[in-house]
Amino acid sequence: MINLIYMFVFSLVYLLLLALTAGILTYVERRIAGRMQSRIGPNRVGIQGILQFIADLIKGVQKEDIIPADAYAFLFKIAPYLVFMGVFLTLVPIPFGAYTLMEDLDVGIYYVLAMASYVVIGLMIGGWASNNKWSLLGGMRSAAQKISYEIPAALGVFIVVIMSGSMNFQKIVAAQGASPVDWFVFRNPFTFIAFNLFFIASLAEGNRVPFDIPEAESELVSGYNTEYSGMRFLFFFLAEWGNLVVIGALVTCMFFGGGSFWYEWKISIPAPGRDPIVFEVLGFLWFLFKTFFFVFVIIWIRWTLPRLRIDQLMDICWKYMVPIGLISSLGIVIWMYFIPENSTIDRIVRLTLTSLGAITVLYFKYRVYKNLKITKATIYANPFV
Amino acid sequence: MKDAIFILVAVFAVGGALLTAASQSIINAALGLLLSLISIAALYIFQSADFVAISQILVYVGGVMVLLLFSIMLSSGSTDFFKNNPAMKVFPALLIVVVFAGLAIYALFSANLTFYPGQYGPSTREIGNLFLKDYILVFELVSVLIVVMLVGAGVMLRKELVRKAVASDGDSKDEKENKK
Amino acid sequence: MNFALPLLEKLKQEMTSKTSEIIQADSKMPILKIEAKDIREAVKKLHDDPAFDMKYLNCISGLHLTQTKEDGTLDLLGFEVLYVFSSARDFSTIAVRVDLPEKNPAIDTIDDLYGSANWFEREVYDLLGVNFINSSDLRRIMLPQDWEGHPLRKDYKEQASYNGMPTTRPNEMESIRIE
Amino acid sequence: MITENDLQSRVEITPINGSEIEINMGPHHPSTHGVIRFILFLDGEIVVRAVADVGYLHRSIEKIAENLPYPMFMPYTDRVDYVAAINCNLGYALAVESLAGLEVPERATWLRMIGAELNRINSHLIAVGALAMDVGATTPFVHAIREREYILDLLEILTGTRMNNNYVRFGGVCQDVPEDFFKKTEKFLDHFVLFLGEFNRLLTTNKIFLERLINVGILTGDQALGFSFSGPNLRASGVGHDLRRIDPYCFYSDMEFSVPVGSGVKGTTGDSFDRFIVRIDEMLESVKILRQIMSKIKEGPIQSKIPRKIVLPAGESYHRSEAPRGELGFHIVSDGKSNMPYRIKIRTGSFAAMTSLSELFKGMMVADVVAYFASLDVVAPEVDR
Repeated sequence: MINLIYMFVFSLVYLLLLALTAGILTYVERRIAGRMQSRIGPNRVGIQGILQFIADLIKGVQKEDIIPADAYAFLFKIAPYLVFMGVFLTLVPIPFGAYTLMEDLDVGIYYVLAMASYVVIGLMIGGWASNNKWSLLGGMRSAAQKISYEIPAALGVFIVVIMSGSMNFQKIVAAQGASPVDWFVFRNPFTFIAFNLFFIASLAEGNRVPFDIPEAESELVSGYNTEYSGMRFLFFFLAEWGNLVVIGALVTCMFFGGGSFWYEWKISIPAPGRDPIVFEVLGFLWFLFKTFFFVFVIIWIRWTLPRLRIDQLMDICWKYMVPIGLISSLGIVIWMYFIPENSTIDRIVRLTLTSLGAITVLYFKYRVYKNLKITKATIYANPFV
Repeated sequence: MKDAIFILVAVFAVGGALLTAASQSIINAALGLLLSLISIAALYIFQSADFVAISQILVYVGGVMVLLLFSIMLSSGSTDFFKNNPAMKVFPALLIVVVFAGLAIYALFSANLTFYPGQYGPSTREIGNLFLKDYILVFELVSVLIVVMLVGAGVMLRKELVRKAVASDGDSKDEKENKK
Repeated sequence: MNFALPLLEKLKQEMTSKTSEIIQADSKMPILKIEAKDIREAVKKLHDDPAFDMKYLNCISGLHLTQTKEDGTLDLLGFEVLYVFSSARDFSTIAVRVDLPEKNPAIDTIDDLYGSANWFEREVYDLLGVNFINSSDLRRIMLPQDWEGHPLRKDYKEQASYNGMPTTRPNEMESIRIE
Repeated sequence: MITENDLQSRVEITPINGSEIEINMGPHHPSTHGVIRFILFLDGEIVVRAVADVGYLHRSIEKIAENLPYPMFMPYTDRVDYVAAINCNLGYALAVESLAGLEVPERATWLRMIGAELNRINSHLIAVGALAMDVGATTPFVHAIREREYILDLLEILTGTRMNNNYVRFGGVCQDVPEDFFKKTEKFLDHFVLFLGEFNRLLTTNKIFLERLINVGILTGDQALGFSFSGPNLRASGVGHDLRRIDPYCFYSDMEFSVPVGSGVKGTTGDSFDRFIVRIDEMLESVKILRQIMSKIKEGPIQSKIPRKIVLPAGESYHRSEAPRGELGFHIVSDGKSNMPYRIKIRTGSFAAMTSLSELFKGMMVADVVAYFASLDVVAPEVDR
């Protein structure tokens, strides 16, 4: 009984945290978008507009909850909750620290994939029950897209599972290390491919640009949430931004070493003689930093790229990502058979890949500065200028 | 407490199945099926079969149900929410119920079932071992079946496309050019 | 303006019926005035004859010909439809004018020759009520399908209400006017 | 009077067979840029048939013109194309002046050209920005709007208003400019060329953007001529039709500028990408023209003497000029007695561009419909007038 109450309280805290994070992310996204588009963004409510999301929440609650006359009311009502529930449930096995997690599921990644596929039903029901053709098209596009992109995502996950020998998140994190050389993303070429597959497929599953065709506002008005208003609409949005956190956290866990922040210290195996609580907190913060870095990357992509057409979207999935994923999942098996971990070749490959990554980042920085020089633009790194 | 949850889940599973069978509206029937499938996944967890439970959600909820809903929602009749089911016949239905109930009862009593009440342990590794050691042939046969299914679906779709292209030769050319 | 008088004269000579005449010859825009029954022949010649090569339809315009009598009433004289074509080669332009009677104004369509002619014709039909015979799709374009009358006619009287909605509204300034 | 029974309408709007979905894109839809409506019959995502419907913004400007003296109609021409108001003013003024034989002072003509070219850049910025937004990239649109803001500031100095300028008068312009206007314009042009390079790099090197536009909505030169296209849309199909060249007005015959023509840089000549790139090139040509004007403009009067009551000689004339959206023709008929026009018919580029839609939409996907329509740069009030 106590256990049950503990579970209940813990999930309530998680729920509130997720809602809060999603809310703040709406603000952050608008600030970043504003900076990218030479405007300011919300800066009126609270210090630098930080409380804007609360104002939006209050406004959303006050709005009339419109249910279209010919809609299937029951399904129309429950659809946003189904979607939000699906996104929230994906958070369950994600380890924000060695102990900061809801449930250390043995089938962690598998569970996350299952929940992601479950969200589709909510979107489809929402689109269909609105009795609006734009919504219906949006819902159907969403379903087609998500089902397709589950395969490359699963192939990316598959490679990680083979590398770490487990579907448990803690063990996946433990199989990596704190330094970039130990991360799965730079471990060998196939895991690097797996990272790209998974990240791109996650963008598609999260309906983010350039894969936001289910709610393409210039084509489908607003897609599956066209008819929603007020609080139900906010639930769709909370789910979308909550999904950002989930994507960031998954990528961090699976490819970027999770919360292991100290070299030779791995998240689930605290070294003896060190205060576990301090390390727990530091690891948690380090995890959050990485997560929000990827959230930032996703937002950045959203405000930069145009949107794909649906046949191009399917082409990318079935003609490129799935074959590449299949080949690399074969490749990883061969690699692991012939090149044992920590052998010389393995170390050389790791170091090369890591330095290639570093060079890419530096080159990118150089290009940014070059372009800034050409256009004589001024850069404000601080978004609160 | 656990018993209470178990009973709740079981009621949901049976209720969903009943809703599927008795509902006059096809969309409600599908939703009943959804409820039933999710509840059965929960029942698997009670049996400490987490891998099977997640597979149930991934395959049946995320795959089969989505396809089912897809076809229901895109077919024209589904806009009539409360349409009578004209295919409902009593005697065939009874026959099917009797046959399947007999099979289920037979399976229940002939199988050597072990219960793990309240005991939770990872089962993924065991399932993997079983698949790749004892039941490798069955496993491979199933994968061959799936490949055949995929190829068959592709061939059928291709036939349909070819038929369409022949029916409207001029139009399809324009379409292709525009798409390119 | 490069409205080409020589081309107009050439067209006039090549027409089978000799009733056509060039008006406004000394102005910046000479116009060939032809009869309604000759329009398809003329336009076909303009479109297909390589000497003209008028593949570009600039505009189809129309107007209601009237004359105000001394007592203020209108004398309705019929309709005019003006076609402006350009050559696809050197973009020299010519204008062709057709006069139509007041009762049942009708003219052959040219929308099988020019892709855009249909919309231009629909506009003339909608606003002036000129019928284009054999048109592929002659519907109203600007106004609702059940609108009565054609607004650019000089004798047009707006219908008092449309589908129960009054077409005029009371002048709100009148109510607060200080005498 | 013709009754509805006399009509031979062969286009059927309502009946559809079972597998088609009929959707209404518009009159209120994010991608129609105003109130234009397409009725699309979809087979899945592919358009089987399409009917374009206009008239939602019909204000009967042509009827209004018949009841106003010539000068009083000038503000209405602003509203024909609100994005490029001075071009419309200029077209109307030129038409009336050529009929009435009015003289225009040299400086006034230069000022008119400055206004027209600034407005052309303004209009093309909106066009390419909206095109980018309709294929899903929000940021380029906002950047384009930012640059347009500078132009609007310049236009404010020049004309006193930001939009709907009502700048041109018969025989001149309404006001002279302060001397620092030219310095500011020079400065803006220097900045604008750099900006255009950046904008171009953001879009034309973007694979997704290219994929969305290349080989979408291909119109050969003959087709474009048949649909009465004009302006950038016609030039993109490879026809070098520019009224500033073939039928020069103002001092355009003295200007050195090239007419950018679509050549299928990335795909086929006359696709949507050509329409995009022709507009970009044309902005650069406008910058060239503006620089030349700035070097040639001299002090002088800005308004010639015109009669108090303008009465045109009896007769009719069709005068055309090159507006940003193509040929802007004024068919003016005068009865030779009244100071009001007997009839004014305005021929606009957008109206002609609309004629191609029903034909071209066939076989496109919904996303292509949006991209193709945006690449035509149609402005709703110009279609309906």
